Amino acid sequence: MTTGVEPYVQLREKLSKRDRSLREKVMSLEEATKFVRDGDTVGIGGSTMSRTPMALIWQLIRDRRKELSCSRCIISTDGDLLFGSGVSNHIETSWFAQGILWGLSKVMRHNVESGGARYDEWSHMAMGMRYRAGGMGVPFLPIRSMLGSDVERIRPEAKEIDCPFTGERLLLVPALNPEVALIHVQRCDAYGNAQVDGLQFMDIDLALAANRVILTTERIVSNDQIRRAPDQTKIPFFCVDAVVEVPYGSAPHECFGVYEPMLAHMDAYVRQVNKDPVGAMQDYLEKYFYEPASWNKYLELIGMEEVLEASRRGRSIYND
Amino acid sequence: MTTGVEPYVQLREKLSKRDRSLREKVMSLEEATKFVRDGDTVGIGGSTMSRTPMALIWQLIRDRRKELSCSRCIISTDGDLLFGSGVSNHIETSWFAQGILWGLSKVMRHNVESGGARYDEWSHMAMGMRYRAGGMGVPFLPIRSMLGSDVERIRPEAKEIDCPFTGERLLLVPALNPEVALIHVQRCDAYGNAQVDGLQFMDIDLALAANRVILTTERIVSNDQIRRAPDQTKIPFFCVDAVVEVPYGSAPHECFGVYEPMLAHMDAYVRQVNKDPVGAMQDYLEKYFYEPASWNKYLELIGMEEVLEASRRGRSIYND
Amino acid sequence: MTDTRNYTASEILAVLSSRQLTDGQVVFAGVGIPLLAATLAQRLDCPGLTILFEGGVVGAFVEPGKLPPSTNDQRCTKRANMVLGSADVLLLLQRGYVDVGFMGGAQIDQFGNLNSSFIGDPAHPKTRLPGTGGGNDISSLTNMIVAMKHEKRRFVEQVDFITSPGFIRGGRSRAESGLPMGGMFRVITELAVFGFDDTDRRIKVLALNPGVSREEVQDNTGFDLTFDDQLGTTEPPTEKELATLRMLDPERLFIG
Amino acid sequence: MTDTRNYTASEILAVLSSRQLTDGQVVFAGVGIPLLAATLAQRLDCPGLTILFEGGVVGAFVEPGKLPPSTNDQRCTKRANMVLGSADVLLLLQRGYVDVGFMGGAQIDQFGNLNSSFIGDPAHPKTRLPGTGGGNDISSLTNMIVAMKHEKRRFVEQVDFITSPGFIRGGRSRAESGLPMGGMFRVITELAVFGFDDTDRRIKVLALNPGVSREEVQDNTGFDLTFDDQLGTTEPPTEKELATLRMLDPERLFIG
Repeated sequence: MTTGVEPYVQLREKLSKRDRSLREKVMSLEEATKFVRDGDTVGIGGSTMSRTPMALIWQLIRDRRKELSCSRCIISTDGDLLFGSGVSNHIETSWFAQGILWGLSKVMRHNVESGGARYDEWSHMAMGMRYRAGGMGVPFLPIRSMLGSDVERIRPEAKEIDCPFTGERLLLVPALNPEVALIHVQRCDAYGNAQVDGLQFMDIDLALAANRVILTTERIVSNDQIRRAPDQTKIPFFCVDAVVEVPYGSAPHECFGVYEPMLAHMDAYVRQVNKDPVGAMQDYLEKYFYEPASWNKYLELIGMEEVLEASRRGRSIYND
Repeated sequence: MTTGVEPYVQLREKLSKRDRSLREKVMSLEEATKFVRDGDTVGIGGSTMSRTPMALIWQLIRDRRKELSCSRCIISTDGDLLFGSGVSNHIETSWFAQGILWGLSKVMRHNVESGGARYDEWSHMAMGMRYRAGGMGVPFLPIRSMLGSDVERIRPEAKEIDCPFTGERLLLVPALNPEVALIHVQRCDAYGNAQVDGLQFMDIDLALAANRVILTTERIVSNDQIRRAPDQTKIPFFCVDAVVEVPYGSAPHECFGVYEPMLAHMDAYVRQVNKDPVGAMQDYLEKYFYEPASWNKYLELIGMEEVLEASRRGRSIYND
Repeated sequence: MTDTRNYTASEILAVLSSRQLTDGQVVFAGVGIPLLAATLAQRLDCPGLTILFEGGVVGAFVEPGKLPPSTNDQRCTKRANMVLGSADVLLLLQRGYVDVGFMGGAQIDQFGNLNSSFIGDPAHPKTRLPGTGGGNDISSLTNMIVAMKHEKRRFVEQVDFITSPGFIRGGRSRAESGLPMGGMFRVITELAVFGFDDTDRRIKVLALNPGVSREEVQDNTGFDLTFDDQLGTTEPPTEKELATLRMLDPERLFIG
Repeated sequence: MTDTRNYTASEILAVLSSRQLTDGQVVFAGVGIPLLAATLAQRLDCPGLTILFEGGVVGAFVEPGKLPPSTNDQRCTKRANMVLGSADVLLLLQRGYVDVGFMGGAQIDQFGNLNSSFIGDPAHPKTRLPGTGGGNDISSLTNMIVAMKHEKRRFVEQVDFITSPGFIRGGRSRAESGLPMGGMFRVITELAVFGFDDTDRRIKVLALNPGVSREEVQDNTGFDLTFDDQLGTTEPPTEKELATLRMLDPERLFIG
């Protein structure tokens, strides 16, 4: 039985070894990324250009972490950066480009077509059901898509069955329990109780599924504040291993209600790397990732003008 | 293959025949319960004494509807009333009593032990996964409880399998797609976009699973108000077939943030029916269900004092 | 009415696509032309159109001039009725709440299968395309409208890779693959409007766009086309349609 | 300290149960004595105890004098960290986030199986009991503490019906039934504290409550009891424990 599904007893044992007690776990980016080891499977929160845990990816690239096998529902320039920096050589997702505004990602194409990296394609719902199965502690969930397509054909990891109740054809998609999840939220407390506004994507299932969770947050609030709006808490503290306060932690991507994508920076990035997905990517990483002394210095390179304009647009979602 | 699981094509056909367009669907209780037919399977929202769709049950009893097969995650005095009135002769749930404060329900015991009615027992999580499967449009979901117990033994409707990925023993619980769901919420708009505060129970899955949904609501608000807090919308309008504004629509049970259970009434009810689950139940139904000219007259019988006190306690959940 | 071609290919694509929608429908729209066309329909004849987006949005009204760069951006939630998880919005398709899926296409074949994954052999592709996103799910689970550019290399007899299933190999092969519901309903290009035969499930031209000949459509198609017995001609975009469309996309992000 | 029996059976049950909890644990508590005992622990030595309730609550701090009449009432959410669906809070158990489940019991047997469904033959029961609620799920998926009244008819060799599995038929039968994790950890009664043998999984007395003899426990039990080699005696409830408990339940709703 060749399968990537982690046996239940092993999953439970890993979880029982985690310190799930109510304790403060605020730390720096540098400390937080120590929870990621070379070769780990890593689940990335958000989707496309939204609530991407960019600060954590930035730090992992600076750490020169290696051979991460990443997954995300839809991956954008974060996928480019993970491949281009050599941090990851394998990504499971449903869609991989920089964004529809820019067509194909030459970085993805270069890395995949050269055989240097693997992009395993699943349908979007299949990715969701894989995280959900992982979060539920079951080895699979049944779905009714992918059937009959070549997406199914190239994914022998999924299994067709005839339903024991109805005889209908179903596809069982295997649970995905990443070793680590990287998630960016609008606010959480020092324990890791996280509140997410607006689009949730697959972050709740991902947080429950992962064997370790690193959160970055626009701001750390008191536990009292969390308790005043428990409906809005989406990730409970006992899923969380590290909390880092990183304002603009998704830049140049979006964080719902706080800032929209920083499209001038994105445009310039795409123009640069799509011309030369190796050399120009290295130049980009050098300038924006390796050289800045801190995340705030990186934001400074994106520029005050763009950060403020993105914030103005971000907040406007709440305007009438 | 003896199974209660509805074939997918049939489920889809029923749904395609529903008018799912954006349209106002506000009506009276009398009109709304016309969506329930004798013999229907009926899913009941809320849990125990919370957000019970009591006004709809009250109306169904007045309508003298027959042979309803009901399901709820946990059922309380609403189960008594459904059995005692003869409206239902079959309930699927995980727990059936009046409430832990009062011990066993003599009404349930009388009806079940005499063979007049059936109580099919599932675990709480199994009920949840059955509604969830129904809401997802899949015929089953896998769980890891009930295994090895007599609860499993008396439920041949569920099927054990060896996981095709891990070889582990799993229980597949069959989807539950009730013909009608009865759900009470704090607020919704005239289209049926419903916002639920606090405990959700299994109402979201139930609403998605059912072939028709009748909503009662403490108040009908504008669609603009819904759109200002789309995070709080839990049931989308296209799941909903009828909307009825019924203040105190869960009385004498609780509605989160609006009123707590009306325990003096509940106490008196339990004392009365547990002495004589047939005659005294008929007396109770006569006085509180058949005779009052309207729901507001029923509330009048519960009494202003108790309604106001329950409201004071209900609102206090938001006090610091 | 206008009878000179005072519109771009993307504009007629958006306008004709929007006309395929009916007031009161629940439509699952992809980014780009589909999002724009659904929003156009909402502003014109379909005020009660409910638009769903993959990011987890039910019932959005996108603001003019603030078109989202993807269906996962906050702009998709403007004046939405409901925001939910991305897997959950896709499950609404599976349960059957959605009337129509509405997507763009990179490559299509005679049975309406779409490829957005690979050009060439998937094991050693000439070009690795972005992939399915929700496309496979949408096209597996509901009736589809596809809006796409008409080029010979995009309209092929058989796609290199079935990313989003149409009628697979035609006939009953879709249902036999485990997809009993949905299927291709319409394909809209700047040249013509296509439907599918009820029996063999092959694509056929239902109507030619204004000023377009049978030959022009055939010349831009990589296989022999069937033309419907009642072949019609589409009405050109009206001034009102074009004006509304341009008001929605003043930066011409998607209308080129 | 107190050495006269200035407490009720329910009070010593609540106090001894609360002592089984450890600060920092995540505990899934049933209504009644478990809820009360977990809240007591939180107010005494376990301020960092996280209490989950079946209604869909994570990390509640129940208010003194406002004990909820079920775990599905709004009072359970007072000062909670998170409110979620009832199925979802149970799934946290399945995934493994919960350290300990904590329930009452109506009838228990030598292998820690609990019955809350039927007295007599399930097909024609003498008494139809309320049923499992979340009990089956909790006891299937985590380590259990059970607090219950000690009566001969409640402590039986074999329950009429296994509602919530303990060690099933002992030995490895629990894991072989598909339940590899969890199992009975402690049973607390007003007479004694029980554990389970690591091998045969049979119940055994770990400690007698103050003033209780071996004979008294045996006389109230429907099968032959094993007493641990290091049989201890529990410390009686302290004034502080009793005072806090009574402050939490001033109407004596659950402490009788």
